[in-house]
Amino acid sequence: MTRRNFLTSTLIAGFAASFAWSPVASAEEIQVGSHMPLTGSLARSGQSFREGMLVAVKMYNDSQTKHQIKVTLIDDETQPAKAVGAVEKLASDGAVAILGGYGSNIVGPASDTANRLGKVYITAGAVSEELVQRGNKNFFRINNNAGYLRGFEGMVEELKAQSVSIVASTREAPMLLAKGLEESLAKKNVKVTLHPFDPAITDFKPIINKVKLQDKSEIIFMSAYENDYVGIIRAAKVLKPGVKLISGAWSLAIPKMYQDFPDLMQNVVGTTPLPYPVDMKDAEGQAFVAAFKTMFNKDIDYAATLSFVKTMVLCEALGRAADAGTLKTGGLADEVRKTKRSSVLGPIAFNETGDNPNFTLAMGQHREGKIVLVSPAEQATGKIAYPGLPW
Amino acid sequence: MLRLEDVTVRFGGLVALKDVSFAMGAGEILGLVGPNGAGKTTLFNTISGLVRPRSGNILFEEREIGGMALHARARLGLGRTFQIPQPMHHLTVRENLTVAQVFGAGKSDPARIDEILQVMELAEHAERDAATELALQELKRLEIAKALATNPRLLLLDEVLAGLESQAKRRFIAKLRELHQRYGLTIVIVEHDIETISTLCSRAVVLNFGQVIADGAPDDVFRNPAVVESYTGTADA
Amino acid sequence: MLELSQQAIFSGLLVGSVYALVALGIALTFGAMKIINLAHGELVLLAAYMAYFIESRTGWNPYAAIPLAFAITAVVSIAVYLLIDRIKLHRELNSLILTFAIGIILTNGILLVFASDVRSTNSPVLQDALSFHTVYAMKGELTAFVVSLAVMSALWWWLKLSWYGRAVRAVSSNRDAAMLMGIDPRRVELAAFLVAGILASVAGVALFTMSVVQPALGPALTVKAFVVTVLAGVGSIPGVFCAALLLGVTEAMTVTLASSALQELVGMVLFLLVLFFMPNGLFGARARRG
Amino acid sequence: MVVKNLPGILLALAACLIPLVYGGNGYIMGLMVSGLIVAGVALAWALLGNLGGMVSFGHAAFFGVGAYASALLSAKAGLPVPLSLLAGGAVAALSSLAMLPALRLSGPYFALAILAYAHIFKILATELSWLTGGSAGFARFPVLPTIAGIDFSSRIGSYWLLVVMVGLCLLAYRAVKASHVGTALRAMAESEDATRVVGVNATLLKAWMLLLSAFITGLFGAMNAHIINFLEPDYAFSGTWSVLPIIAAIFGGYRTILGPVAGAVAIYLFDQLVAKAILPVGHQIILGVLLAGMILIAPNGLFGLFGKKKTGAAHAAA
Repeated sequence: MTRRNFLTSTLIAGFAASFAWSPVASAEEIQVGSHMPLTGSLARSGQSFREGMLVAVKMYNDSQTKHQIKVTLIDDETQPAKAVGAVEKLASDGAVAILGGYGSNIVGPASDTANRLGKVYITAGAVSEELVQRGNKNFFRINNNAGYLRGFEGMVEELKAQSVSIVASTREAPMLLAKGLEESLAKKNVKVTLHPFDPAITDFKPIINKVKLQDKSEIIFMSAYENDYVGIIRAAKVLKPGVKLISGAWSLAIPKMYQDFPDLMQNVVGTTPLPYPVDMKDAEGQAFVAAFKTMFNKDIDYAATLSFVKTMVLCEALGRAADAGTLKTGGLADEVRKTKRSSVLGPIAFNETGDNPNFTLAMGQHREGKIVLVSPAEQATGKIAYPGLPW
Repeated sequence: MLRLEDVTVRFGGLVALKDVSFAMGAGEILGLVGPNGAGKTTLFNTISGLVRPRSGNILFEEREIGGMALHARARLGLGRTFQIPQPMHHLTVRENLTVAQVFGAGKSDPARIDEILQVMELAEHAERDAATELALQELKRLEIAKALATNPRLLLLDEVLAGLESQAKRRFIAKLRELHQRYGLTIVIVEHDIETISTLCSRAVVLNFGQVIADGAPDDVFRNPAVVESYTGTADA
Repeated sequence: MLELSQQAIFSGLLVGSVYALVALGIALTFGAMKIINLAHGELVLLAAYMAYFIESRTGWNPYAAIPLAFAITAVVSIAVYLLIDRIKLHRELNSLILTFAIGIILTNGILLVFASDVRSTNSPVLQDALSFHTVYAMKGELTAFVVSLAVMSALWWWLKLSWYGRAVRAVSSNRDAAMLMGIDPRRVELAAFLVAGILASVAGVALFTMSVVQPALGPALTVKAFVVTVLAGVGSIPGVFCAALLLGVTEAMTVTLASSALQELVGMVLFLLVLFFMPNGLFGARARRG
Repeated sequence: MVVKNLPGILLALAACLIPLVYGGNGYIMGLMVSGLIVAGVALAWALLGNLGGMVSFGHAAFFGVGAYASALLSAKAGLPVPLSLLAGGAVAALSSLAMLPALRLSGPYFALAILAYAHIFKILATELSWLTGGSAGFARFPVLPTIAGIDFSSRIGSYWLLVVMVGLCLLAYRAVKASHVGTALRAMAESEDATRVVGVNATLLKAWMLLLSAFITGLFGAMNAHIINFLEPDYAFSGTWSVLPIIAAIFGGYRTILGPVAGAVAIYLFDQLVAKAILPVGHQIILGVLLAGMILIAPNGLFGLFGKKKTGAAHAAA
């Protein structure tokens, strides 16, 4: 093994490789690159992304015989410079498109690089508005801030709540969502109070006490991450503010949170595409759940689902472009743009900026280890417990 | 040249100098004497800026310098030596003088450095590492050389003659006279040996317990009963 | 507003007591050896993960983990001391970098063993709420406060009365003089690190019961503890305790009166102001100017 | 002369050879570019440590300030990128003026005071969202330009630009070290009073070193910003920018001029190509072991050992 080969092979996640090197002889092989945060601060999401992507690639390759898609995955370590390096390496190794990573600050520069190299870049983990305002014609994304926003907003409307307290981490994505909600809920005459907090703080009692004594809101919305959720709910459990519901954004309405912190999660509501135990209504969703179970021996989660959908969308566009013979001549971006399909995340279609304006998430409520979809009404699998609190 | 007015220095509760006052004119060589612990080195530290006085004024050429930083006083023309030589580490003898000249005198003049090296009999050691490769007497001469390189008008010498046997001491006294002449210096020298003070200095100031107990011509001063008592008293103790 | 402030002060005091436990470990080793142990936060974190290990395996109360936590932190703390002791040149700064490196090793070691998931106690007893009139706390927090106070009193008493305490003080004021008095400074320094290990083990378990831990937390703990020692001015246990409570309350009041996003800012600014303008700290007696 | 400059010549040669061998490999070139960014910061860190006698744990402060200053000036004030890079360095130097009070503190306190500044700057960058975009980040600013047909935004282009910049900074460092100021600073490390008493304004010289170090760090922070083209406070002021340079400089030998630069590139490549392959999660543990080992066994760095044997040139390493 030459040194370069050694280096290269060690950088490619072994799992991806095992799929990559079992092509059907007659099929045309299409090379796709991917960078994801397998290590670093977003590693948990990155690992789920990887799993969802691998399932999608396998399902696509098994579903037809004309094209075989081969994915090469590089760990970007949750660092922008490494993601940029990864995109360059993948492009120079012949990838025709990039399946993107997680976090706007990483996806931003990585997709810039992909654009400069003329490669299509698709992601499901970057919600910053800046990304779709760059005029990058090769950039596509499945989810966006607006989708999370609509999910929660819809629930507030259904519950006819008059006041919301938002407790938001000053990190990028949480703040973006919090600011968006503050604005849009205010337009609907809901009283909103925003409490930004530094990610370093751990004692949330002073904030919750403000909610309790000053805001007197009906709903607490947490725009933050796992460790913050635990601290906030615990503080709320102690102070028992007179709210009717505790809710939050990503990584909250997931089974693992209930497994780790059963005392805190009961009745807590978070954004989620799916109930738990998973109950898929369409065939693709059922196949996804089954394949995921076979490959990883566990249930699908939210990030894996996002990644699955984005990968499926790209695979199908790749197939169409290859059929049309435009893959080498820059036709891929047009084919992605033509996407119009339903998915486990709802309808997918891209506008001219590459955004998916249809993206909306449902709200799910923790109930005795299960997650019940409680909003919007048409997707609900159960009635919301409202008022419903962990205490 | 130099005037001290009621200078008082305290370290915590300890009074190291109490209301010290004296003045000296340009060109004088003043001997500063007193038993160990009388405050002679503290006085030097106060004049050169290592120690801040609690109260009182220090005037150098009619300019108040009591609040000035150490380096600023050096640049005004105030040079000093340390009783325990403090060469600049990691520098050769020549570099020691160059740094002193560049920063203390504000110019670079290699010819003058060579001259000082000659005068202080350090020329053959010029390229040695100052901190590790010099003998004690060479280090003491380097102390003076460094001070000279800053182009001082007032030079404070702290026991530069200590440890010399009598012939060498006579030679060194002649050397100091030569420097005094050649560079137009005003000198304050701390020295224990009464004879040295008498031959070298035009005036002596005696400190005891941080206070000036006598000030005048050396021969008069050493006949002063208070001075005699302070010395013999210490010697007996 | 009054009620808000009451709760903020109360919360701040509870949090401050754990700051104090962490800070005391740093202050102790600094006092004995003039060395800032930048791995101390990781030591505390290590103890917290021991508490998690015991609780998740056995379902016992996390405080039952203190013996195990102490065994581990003591071993690591002594190892840190022995390594520092090998440094001969520029000890002050090189030991800073060395303990910083040990911190990196511990953080990543914890990450490798326990993964990056957030952990906290699941004990219902500790999570229960308690209220006194208008102020509220989790039982875990109150327990931590009481434990912290008890440990600090014990340490204060020990340092004041025991032979070792006097020796520590002698060594920290003048190493050479202490040697002349027949005190072996190395034994005293070792003892200081050992006691710092005890403090870290208690602090870690307390932290686990009242807050959330994750592998990346170590440096933040160290920095916070260092801020406390600077505010206190190295010198006395009551000083450290007061400074820690002051920091805790200041932070909580910042959250209440201004924005919680500014909490860290206020702590840091306070730190710098004391560092620049009160070289002896708020309660201490020793200078740190160069 | 040639023998004395041998390590430098070898490094320069290696810098020229790498694009010839790996020029087509975007990944390796990307690693080199990142490695050179770290090298620039490590150089600046070592300059402050070696000449100024001050160890800093917060160079991320200057890195972030330089990055934001250059990005904002080029995007909002329309400053051409080459000028905004320099302005980034200048603003970082300006920001270091706020740290002047810290110069009076002794070693460990200075190190940690600078860390506090890095924290404060990061929080300010988050809070001043009208200017910096806050935590949502800031993306729309120009990339490195194309000048005289050379596209500096390409990997090869940025590589050469960085090589030249690191080279110039090395020369500047060497010039300062060889000057009277450098001599005085060398003396100051262990004989501060003796140096001050001959007229050296110790605080002023240290302040100049801090300023210079901040300028260089800011410059490389600005470079990195225009290469990555996305800024957010967590990234721009990330502790990585304080930690990696320390490891690199200690590894290479922070008392030498070339050591930190060689150390940075070596450490970065090692971490990415070897350590990461052995331990995908937590591979920084290897860097920690390396750093601890270096401090214990060879506090003057590998380059320090090497340099000493080669030249016998002496006391800078004390």
